[in-house]
Amino acid sequence: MESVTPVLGTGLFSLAWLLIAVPAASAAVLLLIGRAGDRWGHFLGTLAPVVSFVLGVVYFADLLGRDEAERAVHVPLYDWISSGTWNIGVGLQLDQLSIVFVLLITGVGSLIHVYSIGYMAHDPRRRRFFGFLNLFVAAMLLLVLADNYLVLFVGWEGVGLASYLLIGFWQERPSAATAAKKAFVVNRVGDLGMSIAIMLMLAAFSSSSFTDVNAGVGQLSTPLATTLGLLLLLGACGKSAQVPLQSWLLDAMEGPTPVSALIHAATMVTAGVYLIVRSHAIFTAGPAASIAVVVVGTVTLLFGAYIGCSKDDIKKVLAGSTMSQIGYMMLAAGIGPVGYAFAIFHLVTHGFFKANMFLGAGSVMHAMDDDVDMRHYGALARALPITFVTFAAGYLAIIGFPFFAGFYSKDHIIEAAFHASWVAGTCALIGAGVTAFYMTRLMLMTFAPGKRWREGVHPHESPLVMTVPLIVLGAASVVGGLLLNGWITEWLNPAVQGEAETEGLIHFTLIGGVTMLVVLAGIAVSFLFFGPQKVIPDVQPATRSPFVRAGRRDLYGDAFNEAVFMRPGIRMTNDLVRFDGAVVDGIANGTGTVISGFSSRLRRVQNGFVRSYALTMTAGAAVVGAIILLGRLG
Amino acid sequence: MTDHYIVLSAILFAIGTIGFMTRRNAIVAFMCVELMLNASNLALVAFSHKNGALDGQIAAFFVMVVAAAEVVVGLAIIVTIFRTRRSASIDDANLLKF
Amino acid sequence: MMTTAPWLTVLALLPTVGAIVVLLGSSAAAKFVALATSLVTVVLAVVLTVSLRGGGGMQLVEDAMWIRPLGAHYALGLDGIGATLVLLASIVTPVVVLATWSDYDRTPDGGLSTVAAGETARYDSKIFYALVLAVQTCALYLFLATDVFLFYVFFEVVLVPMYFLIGGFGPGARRSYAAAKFLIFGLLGGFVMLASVIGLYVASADAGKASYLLSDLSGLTLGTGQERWLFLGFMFAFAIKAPLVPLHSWLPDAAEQSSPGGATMMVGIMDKIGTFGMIRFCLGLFPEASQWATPVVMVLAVISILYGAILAIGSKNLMRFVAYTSISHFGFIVLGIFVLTRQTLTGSTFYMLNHGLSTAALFLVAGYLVKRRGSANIDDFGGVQKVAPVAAGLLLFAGLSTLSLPGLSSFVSEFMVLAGTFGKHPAYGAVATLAIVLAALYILLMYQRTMTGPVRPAVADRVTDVTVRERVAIAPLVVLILLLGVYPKPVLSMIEQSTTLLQTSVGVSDPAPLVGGTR
Amino acid sequence: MGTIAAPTIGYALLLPFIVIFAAACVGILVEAIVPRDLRRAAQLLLAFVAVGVALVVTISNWSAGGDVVVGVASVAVDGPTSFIWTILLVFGAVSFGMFAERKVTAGVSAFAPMAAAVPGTVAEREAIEDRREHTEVLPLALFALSGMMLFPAANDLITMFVALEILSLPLYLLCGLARRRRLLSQEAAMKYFLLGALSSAFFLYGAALLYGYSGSFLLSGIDDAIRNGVAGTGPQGTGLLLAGMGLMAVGLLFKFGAVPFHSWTPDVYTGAPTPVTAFMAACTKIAAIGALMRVFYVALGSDRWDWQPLMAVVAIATMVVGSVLAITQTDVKRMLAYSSIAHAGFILTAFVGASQAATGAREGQLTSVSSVMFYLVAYGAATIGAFAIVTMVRDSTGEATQLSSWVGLGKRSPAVALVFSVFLLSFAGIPLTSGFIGKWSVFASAWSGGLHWLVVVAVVVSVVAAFFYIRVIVMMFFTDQPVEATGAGTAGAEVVRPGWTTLLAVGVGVAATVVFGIYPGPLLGLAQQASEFIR
Repeated sequence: MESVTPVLGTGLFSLAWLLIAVPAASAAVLLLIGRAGDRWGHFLGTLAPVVSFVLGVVYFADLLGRDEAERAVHVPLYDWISSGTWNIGVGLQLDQLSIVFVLLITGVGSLIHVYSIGYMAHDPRRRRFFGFLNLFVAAMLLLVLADNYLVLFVGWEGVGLASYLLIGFWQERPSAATAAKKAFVVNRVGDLGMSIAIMLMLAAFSSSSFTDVNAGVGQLSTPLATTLGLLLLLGACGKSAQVPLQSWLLDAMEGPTPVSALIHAATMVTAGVYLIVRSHAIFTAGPAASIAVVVVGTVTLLFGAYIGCSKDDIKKVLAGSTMSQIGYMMLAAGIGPVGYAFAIFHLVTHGFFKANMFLGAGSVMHAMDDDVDMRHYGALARALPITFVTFAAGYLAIIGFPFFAGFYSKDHIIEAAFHASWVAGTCALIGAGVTAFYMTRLMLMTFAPGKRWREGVHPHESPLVMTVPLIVLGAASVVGGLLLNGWITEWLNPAVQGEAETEGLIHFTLIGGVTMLVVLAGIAVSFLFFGPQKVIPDVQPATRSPFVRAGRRDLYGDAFNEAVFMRPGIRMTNDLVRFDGAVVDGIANGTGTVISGFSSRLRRVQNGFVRSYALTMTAGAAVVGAIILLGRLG
Repeated sequence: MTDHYIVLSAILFAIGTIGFMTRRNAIVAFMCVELMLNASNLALVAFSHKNGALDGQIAAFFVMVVAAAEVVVGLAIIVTIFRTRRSASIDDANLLKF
Repeated sequence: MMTTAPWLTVLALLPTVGAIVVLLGSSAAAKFVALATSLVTVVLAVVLTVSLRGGGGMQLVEDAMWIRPLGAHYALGLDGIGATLVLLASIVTPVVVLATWSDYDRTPDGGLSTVAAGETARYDSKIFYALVLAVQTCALYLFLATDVFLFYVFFEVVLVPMYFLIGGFGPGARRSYAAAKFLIFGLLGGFVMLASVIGLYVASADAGKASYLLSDLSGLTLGTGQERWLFLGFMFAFAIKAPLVPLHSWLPDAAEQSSPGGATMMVGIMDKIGTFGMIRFCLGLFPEASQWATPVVMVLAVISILYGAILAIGSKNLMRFVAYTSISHFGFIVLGIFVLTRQTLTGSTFYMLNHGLSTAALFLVAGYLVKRRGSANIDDFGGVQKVAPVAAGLLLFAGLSTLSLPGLSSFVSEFMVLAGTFGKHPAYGAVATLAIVLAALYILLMYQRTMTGPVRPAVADRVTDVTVRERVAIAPLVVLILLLGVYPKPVLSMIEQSTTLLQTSVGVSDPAPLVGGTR
Repeated sequence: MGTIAAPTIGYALLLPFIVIFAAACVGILVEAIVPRDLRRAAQLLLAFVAVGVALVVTISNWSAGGDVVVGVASVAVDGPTSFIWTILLVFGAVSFGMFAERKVTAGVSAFAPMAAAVPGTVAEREAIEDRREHTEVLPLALFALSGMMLFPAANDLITMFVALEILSLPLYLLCGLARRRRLLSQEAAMKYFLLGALSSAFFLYGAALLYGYSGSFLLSGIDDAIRNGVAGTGPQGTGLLLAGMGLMAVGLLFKFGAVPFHSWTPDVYTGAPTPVTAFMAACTKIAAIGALMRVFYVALGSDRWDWQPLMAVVAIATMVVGSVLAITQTDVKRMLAYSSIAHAGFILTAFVGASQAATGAREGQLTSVSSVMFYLVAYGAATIGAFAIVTMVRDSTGEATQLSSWVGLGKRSPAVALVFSVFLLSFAGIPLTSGFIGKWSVFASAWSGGLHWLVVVAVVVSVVAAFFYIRVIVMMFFTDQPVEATGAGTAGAEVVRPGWTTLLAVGVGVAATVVFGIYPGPLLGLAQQASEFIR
C-alpha cells in the first residue's frame, strides 16, 4: 500500500505550533497567576481556544486551496528523544484528518468556554477551571496534531490529566475525587496497550512516526501487525470508554457539565476513534484486529444504549449515549477503508449534537439547582424555551431524524455495517432503535408536561452567555449533516486511504428505510411508557426485573471490576504488605535478634571461673590437635 | 629407652593439666603448672640425651630459673588475694564474668 | 584555563569547605553559608558540564598516586554519565537547604526545634547543614571517582553523615533504629564489596602492577569464575544501595524516620550510587559477568518494579510511600542498565536524574505538609487542597512526575527504559509496563486520601499553604522536570556519548529493528 | 677446634632491648635510692629517656639496613623486628604517659597506694592519706616492654620462652595494682597469672617436642628439619612435629587472645588499671602476633599445609566470638576487650594467608607480615586512644565504664565523644581511618594467600563487629538521657580534663588514626619493605 508522503510545512505552517502553544500558555498563566487573575481569567481562558480556532480556520483554508496530494503538511519542530537508532522528533502533521479535529476541538471548545463563563460564574475557583480547560485544549490539539505516536501519546496522557483534574474539580466531594482517579487509572490500563504498541513500533521500525509506521507495517508479519492493532485498540478502549474499559465514563459525570460536554462527549473520548483511523495501515495489515474493533464497537454501542435506557440521571443517560455513539464510530472504523470517513463524519456531528445536549443538560441543571435526577424534572419546555429548542435539535440529530446531522452520519454507518457483516448491521440497527427510545424518554421526562420539581426550585432560562453557544450548537446539529455529507468523505478519503462512498443528500435505501422504522418504533415505545399522560414516579421504582437492575448497575461493569481486580488487588496488597513486614523485614530484624540472642547465650560460657577457662583452653588444645590430625588425614 | 621418658613426661604434663582444672586451691593449681613445666624439663632432657646434644639440658636450667621467678610473682599475687578474701580458692574470685 | 586547574577536586571539595565553615560559624549563619556554598557548587557543576567536549570519555581528568602499595590513585574524571549525576547532586542540595531553611533553627529560648509531636531534633541547623554538605561532597566524589579504591572509600564514608542525618533529625521514636538499620545494611553491602575490591587488587597485582585505576582494571583479563565472584560482591553492595527487592527493607524505615531533607539526600542522591555503580563498575569492569547475571538481575528488577508499586499502594505513611515508589523506580533503572541497549543505558542514567528531581519534590512537599500537620500518616490528612491549594498542586505535580506523565522528564527516561527493554526482551518489557497502571493507582490514591475530600478538622486547624520561600525552593525542580520533559536532548546526547562507549566496551550491540531500513 | 670461640653478641643491634632492660633494672635501684618525693619524676624521666634512646637506636639501626641474627643466633634483628620494636616503643611510651596521669584522679595515680595492704584496712587508708603510690609500675612496665621486644625477635625457642615470661610476669603484677575496685583488680591478676602460667607450660612443652623433632631450638634448625627431615623422620617424628606445633600454637594464641584461648582477656582487661589495659591491649598483642608469625613462618613455614586449616578455624572462631559477644556487653572496657579479640581474629586472617615472598607473593604485593604490622599500628593507636578516653570519663565512683553512663555524652562533651567515635569508626573499619586500611590489607593478604572464602566470612563478621561500635555511637549521640532515675550510677558520666600526658595518648591515637587513614602510603611502604623474616 502506498502511503501519502507529507510535504514540509513552510511559511505560515511553520507557526502551526501556536495552535497548541496559545492555549498552553494561557493555561500556564491562569494556573500560576494566583488570585490576581480572578477578575479576567475566564476571558483570557476563552480567548485562547478562539485564537486557536481562528488559526485553525486559516490553515484549513490554506489546505482547501491546495492540491489533494499536498494537503498533508508536516511541520517538524525539534528533536525530542534521540538514542541509538531512535530519532523521535516533536513535529506536527496537519492533514485532512487532523484539521477536521482542530476545527472541532477549537470550535466546539470555544463555545463551551463561552458557556462556562456563565455556568461557572459562581464558582470561586473559576479561573482554575479555565486553566484546566485550556490545558485540555492544548493537550487535545497536541494529540491530533502530532506527527508520531509518541508525541500523540503525550497529548493522549495530557488530555487524561486534564480530564482527571476536571472530573475531580469539586475535589471536596469524595465521589468526584474517586471518579477522577478511576478515570485516570482505567485510562492507564488502556495506555498500557498504547505504550506497548509504541514500544513494538520502535522495536520494529525504530520510529514511531505515522509515515514510517504506515510505510513499514506492510513488511511486518501479520500476527505482529494484529498484535499492534489490538494493543492500539486497548488504548482506544480506555480513552473512548469502550467495553471492557467503559466503566469510568459514567462516573466521570461528577465533573462540571461543560467538562462532560467538551471532554466526555465531543472531543477526548473520541480520541480512540481518531487513533484507529489514524492507524488505518496497521489495521489493514492485521485484519483480525479490525474485526476486534468491530466487535468492541458493536458491543459498546448496545452496552451504552442499554445503560442509557435505565438511568434517571440526565447526565448519565447522555454518558451512556456517548458510549453508544462512539461504539458506532468504532464500528465504522473497524469496517475498514469504507468506514473511516463515516466514523469521522459521525464523530464530528456527534461532537455537535452531544455537546449541544450536554450543555443543554447543564442549562437544565442550572435551572434546577444542580439536580440531575430527571424524575424531578418535567414541564421544562415552557420554562426553558431556548434550552428546549436547542436540545430538541440535538435530540432529532441523534435519533437520526431525516436531514438532521445524525441522519446522515449514523445511517451511513449502519449501512456500511450491513455491508460488512449482517450481525454488526443488525446490532447497529437495534442500537438505533434503543437510542431513539432512551432519548425520547429523556426528552419526555425532562420537557414534557407534568412538574415534578422539588420545593424551592424556580427554573429560569440561562443567561445569554450560556444560551448563545446552545443556539450555535443546535444549529450545527441541524445543518451539520447537510453541510458535511459528501464533502467530508471526499476530503478525508485520501488521508486515511479510505474508500467511503459519497452519497447524495437525498439517498434512501432499504436499510435506511428499515432504520427509520426501527427508530420510530423506539420512539413509540418510549411514548408508551413515558408519554405526557403517564405518571412518572418521583423516586426510582423498585424492580425485580434482572434486566432493569442490570442496567441501573451499569451492566455490572463496576461489580465485575471490583470482583476481578479491586478486591483481589486489595487482598494482594495487604498480603504483600504483611509479607514485606514479616518476611523480608523479619529476616533482616530476625538476623539481628538471633545474633544478639546467641550473644547473650554465649556470654554465659564466660562464667568467671578460672578452672572453666582452663577447661576451655584444654578443650581448645584438643580441638587444635584434632584439626591438625584431620588436616593430615584429609 | 628415651621414649619412655618422653611418655612419662607426657603423663606428668597431663596430670598437671588435669590437676589444674580440678583443684580449687590456688596454690595447688599453681603447683600443677609447675608440674607441667617439670614435665617439659624432663622431655627437654630426654630429647637432649637422645639427640646427643647438650642444649636441651641447658634449656632445662633456663626453665627452672623462669619457674622460680614465676613462683615469686605467683605467690605474691595469691597471698594478696588470700589476705583480702581469706580464701585461697580460685572459685571464690568470680566477680569478673560474662 | 579550564584544563589546568584541578576543577573536579575544587568541585568536590567545595561542600566540604562549606561544611567546615558551617561548623566553625554560628548556628544562625549556618543556613546562609550552606545555601551560598551549594549555589556556588551548582554554578561550577553546570559550567564544568557544559564545558565537556564530545566523545563521551573521561574529561578534566586528575590523577595522582595516592597509596602506592595499594595501587590506589586519587583519580577523578567527568563523563556524560557522571556529569548527569553530578548535576543531580549539585541541584538537589541547595533545594534541600532552602526547603528546610528554618526547620532546625533553635527556638528563641535556645531549645532545639520540634520535629514531631513530643520529639525534638537532636541537634540544630549547624549540624544539619554540615551533614548535608558532607553527604554532597561524598556523592560528588563518588560520581567523579575513576579509581575503584577512591570510590569505595566514599561509598563507605557517605554512610556516616547520612546516618547522623537520619538519627539526628528524624521525626520518630524509632529514628535510632532506622538509622542503625540503614547503617548496618550499608555496611553489609560495603564490606561484601570490600572483598571484591580486594580481589580486584590481588588480580591486578598478579597481572603485574597493582592498580585501582578504572582504565587499568578494565584491561585486566580475569578468569570467568573469578570475574563472576568479584561481580557479585559489587552487585550485592549496589543492590542494597539501589535497593533491589529483597534487599530493600532498610529504605522504608530509613525514609519514614528521616527528616524530609535527610530523606531527599538519601533517596534523591545517595541511593543513586548503587545504580551508578552498576553502570560504572559492574558493566565497566565485569562485562562478561554482567551479561551472565542479566537474567537474574532483570527478574529481580521487574519484581522490584511491581513489588515497590504494590507496597506503595499499601503504604500508610507518606514518607514510607515515597520510599516504596522509589524502590519501584530503582527497579526500572536497574532493568535498563542490565538490558544493555543504548536506549536503556541512556534512559537509566537519565532516569537517575529525573528520579532524583521528582523524589526530591515529593519528599520536600510532603515534608512541608507533614511539618504542618505534625504527622506523616496518610490517614491524618484529607481535604488539604481546600486549605492549601498550592501545596496540593505541588504535591500533585511531584506525583505526576513520579507516575511518569508524558511531557515530564521522568516519562522520557521511563519510556526509553521500557521501550528499549521491550525491543530486546519483550516479556520483561511488557510485564514492567504494568507498573504504569500501578503508578497511577498509588499516586492518585495517595493524593485522593490526603488532598481531596472534605477537610478534616485537624487539617483545617494546622495546615496552612506553603510560603513563598518554600515555593521558591521547589520551583527549580518543577522547572527542570518540565524542561527536561519537553527538551531532554542536551542531557540525553551528553549521556549517550558515554553510554555508547560503555556499550562498545561491554561488547553488546542493540538489537536490529525488525523491519530494516525504514528511516 | 679445641678453643671456644668468643660468642658474637652484636651489642649495637641489641642496644634498644638492652637499654630498656637496663632502664628497668636502674628503675629498681631508683626505688631503693631516690627519696620518695622525687621517685615518680625520676622514674618517668628514666622511662621516657630509655624509650627515647631505644627508639632512636632502633631507627638508626634500621635505616642502616641489613637483617642480622645476633646474640649467638638467639635474636633476629630483621625488618619485622625493627618495625615491631618501633611501634612497641612508641605505643609503650604513649601508654607510659597514661601511667603518669594524676590529674583526672585528683592528684593521685591510677595505681594502688599500697598493693600489699588489704583493701579497706587501716593500713590502706593510711597509705591513701599519705598519698603514697607505687612508682614501681614504671620499671615493671619497662621490664614487660623489654620482654615484648625480645619475644617477636627471638630466633630460638628458649629465648622466646624466656621473653614470654619477661613480658608476662610484670604484667601479672601490674594488673593487680588498680587503685579503685581492688578486688576486681586482684582477681584479674590472679586469673591472668594462673592461666598465663598454664599457657606458658603449653608453650614450653610444645617447644620441647619441637626440639625433640628437630634436635634444635633454632627456628632455622626446625625449618631445616622439616625440609630435609634430619632427626626424627617417620611417623613418630611427624607426631612430635604436629604435637609440638599444636602446643606452641596454644601458648602463642593465648597471649594473642585468640578463641578458644581468649577467656582471660575480658576479665583481665576489665579488672586491670585502665592504663595497664591499654598497654596490654596494644603492646602484648603486637609482641604475640610478631612471635606467632616468626615461629610459624620461619620455623614451621614449610609445613604450613598442616597449620593453615587450624589457624583458619581459629581465625573464624576468634572473629565470630569476639564480635558476637561484644554486642551484648554493658561495660566499655569489657566491650573493648571483646573487640580486641575480634581484631585478633581479623589479624589472623592475614596470618593464615601466609602471603610472603617465600610462598610466592609478588614483588610489590602486600605481604601478610606487612599487612599485619600495619593493622597493628592502626589497632594500637585506636586502642590506646580509646582507653585513654575511658580514663577521662568519670563519675563519683571513678571511671564510668558502664555504657549506660555514656548515654548522651555526645551532648555534654561533643569533642570527646567525637574523638571516641573516630576510634570506634576505625575499629569498625570505616574508610578514612587507619582501621579501614588495616582491614583492607589483612584481607588482601588472606585473599592473596588463596583464602577467598575466609575473606568473605571476615567481611560478614565485620558487619556484626561494626554493629556494636555503632551501638556506642548511638548511645553517645542519639539515645536520650533517661529521665533521672532514682538509683545512683545512672547519672551520666562527665569528662574530666586530664593532664597532658593522657591528652598526648589521645592525640597520638587520633593523629595516627586519621593520618594513616587518609595517607597510609608511606607507612604501608615501610611495612612492605620490612616484611621478610630472616631465616
